[in-house]
Amino acid sequence: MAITEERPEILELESGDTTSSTGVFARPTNATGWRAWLFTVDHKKIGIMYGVVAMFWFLWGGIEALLIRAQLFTPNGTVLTADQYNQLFTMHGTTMVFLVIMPLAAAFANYMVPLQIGARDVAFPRMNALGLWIFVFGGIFLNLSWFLGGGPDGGWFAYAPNTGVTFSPGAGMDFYALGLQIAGIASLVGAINLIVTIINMRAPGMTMLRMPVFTWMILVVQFLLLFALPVITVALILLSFDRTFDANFFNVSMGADPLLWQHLFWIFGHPEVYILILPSFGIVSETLPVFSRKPLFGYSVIVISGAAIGFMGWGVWAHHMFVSGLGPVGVAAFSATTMFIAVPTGVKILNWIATMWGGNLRFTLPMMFSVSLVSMFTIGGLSGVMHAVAPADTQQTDTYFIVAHFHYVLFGGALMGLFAGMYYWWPKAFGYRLNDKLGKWHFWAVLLGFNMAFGPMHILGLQGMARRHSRYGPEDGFDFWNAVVTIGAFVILIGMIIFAVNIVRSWLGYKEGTVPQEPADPWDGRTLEWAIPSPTPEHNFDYVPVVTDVDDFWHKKYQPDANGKLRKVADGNAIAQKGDQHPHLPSPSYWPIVLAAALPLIALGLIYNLWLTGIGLVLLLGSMFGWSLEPATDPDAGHGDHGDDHGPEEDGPDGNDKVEAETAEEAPVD
Amino acid sequence: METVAASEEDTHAEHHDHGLSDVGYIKIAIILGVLTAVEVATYFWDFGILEVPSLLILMVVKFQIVVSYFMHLKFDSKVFSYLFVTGLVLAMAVFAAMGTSMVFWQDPSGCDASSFC
Amino acid sequence: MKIRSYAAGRLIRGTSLVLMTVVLASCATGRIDPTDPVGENAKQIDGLMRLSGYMAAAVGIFVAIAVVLVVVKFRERPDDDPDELPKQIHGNRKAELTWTLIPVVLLVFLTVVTVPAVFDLSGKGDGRTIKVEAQQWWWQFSYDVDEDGTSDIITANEIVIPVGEEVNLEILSNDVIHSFWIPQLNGKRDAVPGRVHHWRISSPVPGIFYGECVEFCGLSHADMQMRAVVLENDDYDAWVLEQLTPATVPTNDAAKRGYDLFGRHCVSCHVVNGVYESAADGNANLTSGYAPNLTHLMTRTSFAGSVFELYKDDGSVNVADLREWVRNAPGQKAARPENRQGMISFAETLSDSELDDLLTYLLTLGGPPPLMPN
Amino acid sequence: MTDVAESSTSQLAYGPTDWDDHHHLPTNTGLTNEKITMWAFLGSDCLLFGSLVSTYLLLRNRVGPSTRGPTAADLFDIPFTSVSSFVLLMSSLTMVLAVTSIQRAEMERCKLWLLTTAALGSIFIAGQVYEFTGFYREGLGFTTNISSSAFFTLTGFHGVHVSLGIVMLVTMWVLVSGGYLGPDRAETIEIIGLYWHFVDIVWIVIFAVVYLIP
Ligand code: HEA
Ligand code: HEA
Ligand code: HEC
Ligand code: CUA
Ligand SMILES: [Cu+2]
Repeated sequence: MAITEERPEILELESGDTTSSTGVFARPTNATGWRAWLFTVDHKKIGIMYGVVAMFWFLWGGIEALLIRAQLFTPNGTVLTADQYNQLFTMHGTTMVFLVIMPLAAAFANYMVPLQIGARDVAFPRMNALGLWIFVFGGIFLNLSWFLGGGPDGGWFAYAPNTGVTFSPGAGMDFYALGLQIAGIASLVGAINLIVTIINMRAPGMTMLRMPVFTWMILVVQFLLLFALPVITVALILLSFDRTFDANFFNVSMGADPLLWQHLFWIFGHPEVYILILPSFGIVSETLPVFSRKPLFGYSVIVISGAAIGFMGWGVWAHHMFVSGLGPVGVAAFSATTMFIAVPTGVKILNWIATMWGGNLRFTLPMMFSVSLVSMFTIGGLSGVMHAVAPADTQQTDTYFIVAHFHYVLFGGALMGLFAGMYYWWPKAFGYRLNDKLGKWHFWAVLLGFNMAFGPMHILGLQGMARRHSRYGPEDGFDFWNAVVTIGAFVILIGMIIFAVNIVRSWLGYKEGTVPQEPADPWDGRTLEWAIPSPTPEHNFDYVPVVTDVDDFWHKKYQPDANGKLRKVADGNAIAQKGDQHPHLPSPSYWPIVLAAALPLIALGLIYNLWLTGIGLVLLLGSMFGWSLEPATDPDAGHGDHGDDHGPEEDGPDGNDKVEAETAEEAPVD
Repeated sequence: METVAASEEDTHAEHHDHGLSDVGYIKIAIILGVLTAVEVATYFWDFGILEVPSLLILMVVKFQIVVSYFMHLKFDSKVFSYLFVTGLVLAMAVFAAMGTSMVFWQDPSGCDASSFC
Repeated sequence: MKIRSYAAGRLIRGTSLVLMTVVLASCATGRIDPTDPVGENAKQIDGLMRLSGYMAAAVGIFVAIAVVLVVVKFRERPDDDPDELPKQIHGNRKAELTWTLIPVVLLVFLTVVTVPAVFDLSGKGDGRTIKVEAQQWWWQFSYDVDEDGTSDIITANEIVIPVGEEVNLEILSNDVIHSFWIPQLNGKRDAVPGRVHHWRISSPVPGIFYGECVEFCGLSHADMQMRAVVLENDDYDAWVLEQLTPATVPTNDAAKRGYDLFGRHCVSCHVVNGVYESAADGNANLTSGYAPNLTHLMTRTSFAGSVFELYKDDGSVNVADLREWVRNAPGQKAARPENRQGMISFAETLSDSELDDLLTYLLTLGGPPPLMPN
Repeated sequence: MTDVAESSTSQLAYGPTDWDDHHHLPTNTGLTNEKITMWAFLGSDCLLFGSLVSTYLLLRNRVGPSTRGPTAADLFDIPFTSVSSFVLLMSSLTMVLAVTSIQRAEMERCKLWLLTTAALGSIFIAGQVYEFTGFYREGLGFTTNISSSAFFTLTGFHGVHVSLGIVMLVTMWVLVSGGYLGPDRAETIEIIGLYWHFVDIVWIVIFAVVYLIP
């Protein structure tokens, strides 16, 4: 990767430099206002946009959940018809998994990984923007179904043949199949980008085993995505081909075996649940040491167990199929493999507790959410082990016992961790803290509501209440706990509204000056992102940090004195970088958003009219060429264009802007 | 630079050994051609029980040759091997398990869907 | 120090209170109850579930105590010296090993008890074979009494079995995936189209046990229930005899009119053995090809996926619901008749008097049931 | 290394360093981002084709009550497919020659080999189109039965990969011809070569597993 001289902001074609790409279209200059967001290639802006969009979908997925709960508040509820109910739980699950937790994790990954490894951006900034916009359009596309004849109604795992045209004749399942396909492309693009970034763009001295645990977990997650997404891609293709082109993959009268879909879906689906949880595991592995003022207990063990969870997650998928007719050998095998996932996970839990043990625990908001992850996730994990006992699962599966399990791990685990991350990194991203008092109200309301909403589901499940049932009868004896659950859900709503209020109020206060500007290192942090000002300057680092240790920044602040006792030698805020250098940054680009817009067009065309697909394809190809022909911001970049199918990223003109400003020498890599 | 830069994982990166000479590649191609001819021969002559194993072995050998030589994996950085081989091995393991479970581990039923037995 | 133990005490008292409420409240149960196993298989499963539950609870309580302890004991105090760092511990190999090995041991134990149980619980029952066919959104049960390979008794939604016998189920589906579950008798088993799944149920005592479809199967998944009616051997034999008797043309006037109406409107889907058998082998009016066989309708206690009671508590026929069903089935239970999923509505087709006649005819179809829900 | 840490005063925890002034930042592995990207993508694609191949293998002989028509395997013309497989195999040779040429700055040769590779790829695709139309004429369309759906999907996906490769190769040819892509960019050709070889090895698997193994 070569480095450039000082360069003008807008680049024309390099005269005489035959190997840089041609500059047919001008790139937008440093735009302001909304343009600065739409065309940005800055990983921080992209991260924030991921977060904002994910929170929007969280609101929507939450409303869907509340409608479900309203229906189940009383026996024989009349709030929803069965049809509406089926669409709502399908879209609630799909939304929460694909449009909330995954992009929220992507938000943190995008924002924090480059900072944590001391890089100025990700490897391919334009690809990064592409991933965001594809995700945005994918989410919109999926939800368009509400306005075009009704949402998908096959459940989030969409078991064939119920999701075929015969049994689900509306367009809903088409939107599901194509929408997830689009969201999958977004994740794949992002995954490759982050993998390359983490493998290749760490600050000097930051070996793999000096990387922050959050970055590590994100790396594991990106590998899971890299390998899991193709499988659901194929599953969805088979489903789409069945629905759109009359193929026979799930046509039983032609001899299809419906278990094929289940295998393909869960081969993706189980790694997916670790995709959802590992980022949060990474986040609490950052916050717990900081707020315990102790290093992470067993850093390498936590890293290795994270990788082990990722790895073992590939061998357990059929635990979702214990009653599908796998046969006893398969059931026994998958039952055993599933149980042992508890080992690496348990190691993490106990190491976190050991981290806090003997510490000096500061119960800030990030800490409170982190501790609640440790305890709530454990409950969910343990019910997971109960499901893994296959014969017992024949009584549990498809009841609310399962619903309880996965909300404990998803909400109590993944979401709690992500909220910890929000409170933790908010000052870094925006320059001010969220109000502590409101935050505490948010926390307690959510914790209480969460346990009220999902705790009783264990009981309901054991009483035999089946999931995905749009009603239950008065004779079933489920009334009491269902009422509690619904009330709990609304308590969560109250908590979340407090959170929203907090955001708005703190922001207004910050603008007015009543909420103070936070320094670079408000929490006495340990990792590199705290060594730069808050909010993060556009170029991240003035000087690329040279790293010599795990938690390197902390070691800059605390050093052993003559007796070998650790002493604070410097104040983090004083030694942080000033953000006053102005290295060259990649210019924004129009193409990511344009290219992304082509995908929903193509998909809509597949449902309604192939002409639209044609237009979408033209737009796709056109923007690929536009992308490649765009002037590079770097003479070394631009390998020319070639429409290869994983995105035209090889020309990565932006890939090379790692260090430009202070360095003058041009040196080829090889 | 080398001292501070983190080139810890990979020490082979510097000497980009680009494999064979053109003649070497042509030889490889000839070998591949011959192997393919053997494969096709199984269609014309009966290899008995050896047929499937030999086809599989030939396939793996051809695969290996293309990957090692044409794709330089043998000479290139280990990072590439890790990336590719992880995907490959994962694919083989997972789909072998899926296939096994769908073909061999079924409940013994021994009758078709529409009759008592 | 005092404050701490006070807080801990409050916490412990609080949690035990909550736990007690939970335990008490979960004793209040409905008709479907996996925690009250009756059948042999269900009992074995229950044992495993309790075992794993206790283990989970033990681990959970251990973790909870550890968390509470840490949180209470090591929280920052106002008088803490901010420059005084707690002891910096980076890890401890022995500790790591301990909390790797203890879970391994626990899980090995769990595996060792689970795996044999899996094989134990799989496989056929040793009693008679009953074919279970699931379709949107009701169940069909067929009996091959003379063991000649064809069904002799076809009934809907209520599987009747003799007490003490472990009947062998062959579970099939005629459209999408459903799941057969009568929790007090055994765990569940999916009904997957194109596949035959073996399962078994048994009960040592007579009675009615409730079940439901627990794999999402489309619109009316919530309304696809079933019952297992377990009869003493004599009662069972009597039931079989009755079921084997075909229906006859009624003599009573109103019933005869109803019979004719039935022939006009209903036989495209429904079979009545001995009189209307045209729809017998699957029919094109329904995606699944099947509608309930009505020959002995009145010997059941419920209808339409066991969602509606066929008899009132006083033992009289629940005519109102049945009439409403025949008049406008999709209004009673979600269906997509336009897509050949579920029964069509006759609200436009049948007049009130015609409905009355039809009802009169339906009430002649066998009955009463050998066992009533209490 | 330790020098750096200690020489930086606490005022400048991460200040400018010697290192910053005189050297550019190499990638940690010494490898380019682009090449890692391609290999990661190929690793991912293994799972894609893994799913498709196993889907085909599981479905190829399944029959149900309304199965009609021949299976795909009934119609295979092995000699014909052998020839087209051979053509694709040899395109890997020409691809590798294109890479070595550009590494030696032999631009004319590189252009020639690029075009040859693209041409061989096109012959393969033409063969596939011919094969597909042949099947169709014998009554095996995409929707005919389960084995045909699985067969056409698998081979079709491979065909799409090959076609994309051809587009890339032709684009490279244009760029090399126009002088936009010189020997210093040899790696771009190499990366496209990786993709091309991958498509070839996928066919090696398909040819053996789908066509030859009975
Ligand atoms: C964040 C997501 C997430 C996570 C992390 C997990 C984690 C686990 N899950 Fe869960 N699971 C889901 C999300 C998740 N799951 C979802 C969404 C579904 C339902 C999908 C659907 O049907 O819609 C599901 C369903 C599901 C099933 C299928 C149930 C069914 O439908 O019948 C099973 C069965 O085995 C299972 C098991 C497990 C296990 C064993 C773990 C383990 O990884 C848990 C390990 C953790 C612990 C055990 C706690 C800490 C450990 C210790 C303190 C050590 C000591 C412990 C012991 C010795 C026991 N899960
Ligand atoms: C991460 C995933 C996630 C999350 C967070 C939730 C959250 C909730 N879920 Fe979840 N749920 C699933 C994943 C999730 N769910 C999945 C995968 C399924 C299976 C689907 C299927 O079967 O196909 C499911 C199914 C499911 C069911 C079972 C339906 C059925 O089987 O019939 C129920 C029933 O009660 C339920 C309830 C709830 C409730 C009450 C919440 C509440 O916690 C929601 C609370 C949230 C809000 C009330 C929103 C408030 C937000 C704001 C106010 C916005 C703030 C805005 C800013 C700050 C900008 N869910
Ligand atoms: C289009 C086909 C169709 C026609 C015509 C039809 N039915 Fe039905 N009927 C069904 C189906 C399907 C069910 C099962 C519905 C369910 O449980 O969801 C059913 C269920 C019933 C049941 C409940 C049976 C049980 O044991 O649960 C009765 C009674 C019944 N129908 C009566 C009638 C009468 C009387 C007529 C004519 C006036 C009629 N049906 C016409 C399809 C049909
Ligand atoms: Cu049948 Cu659910
Ligand atoms: Cu799982």
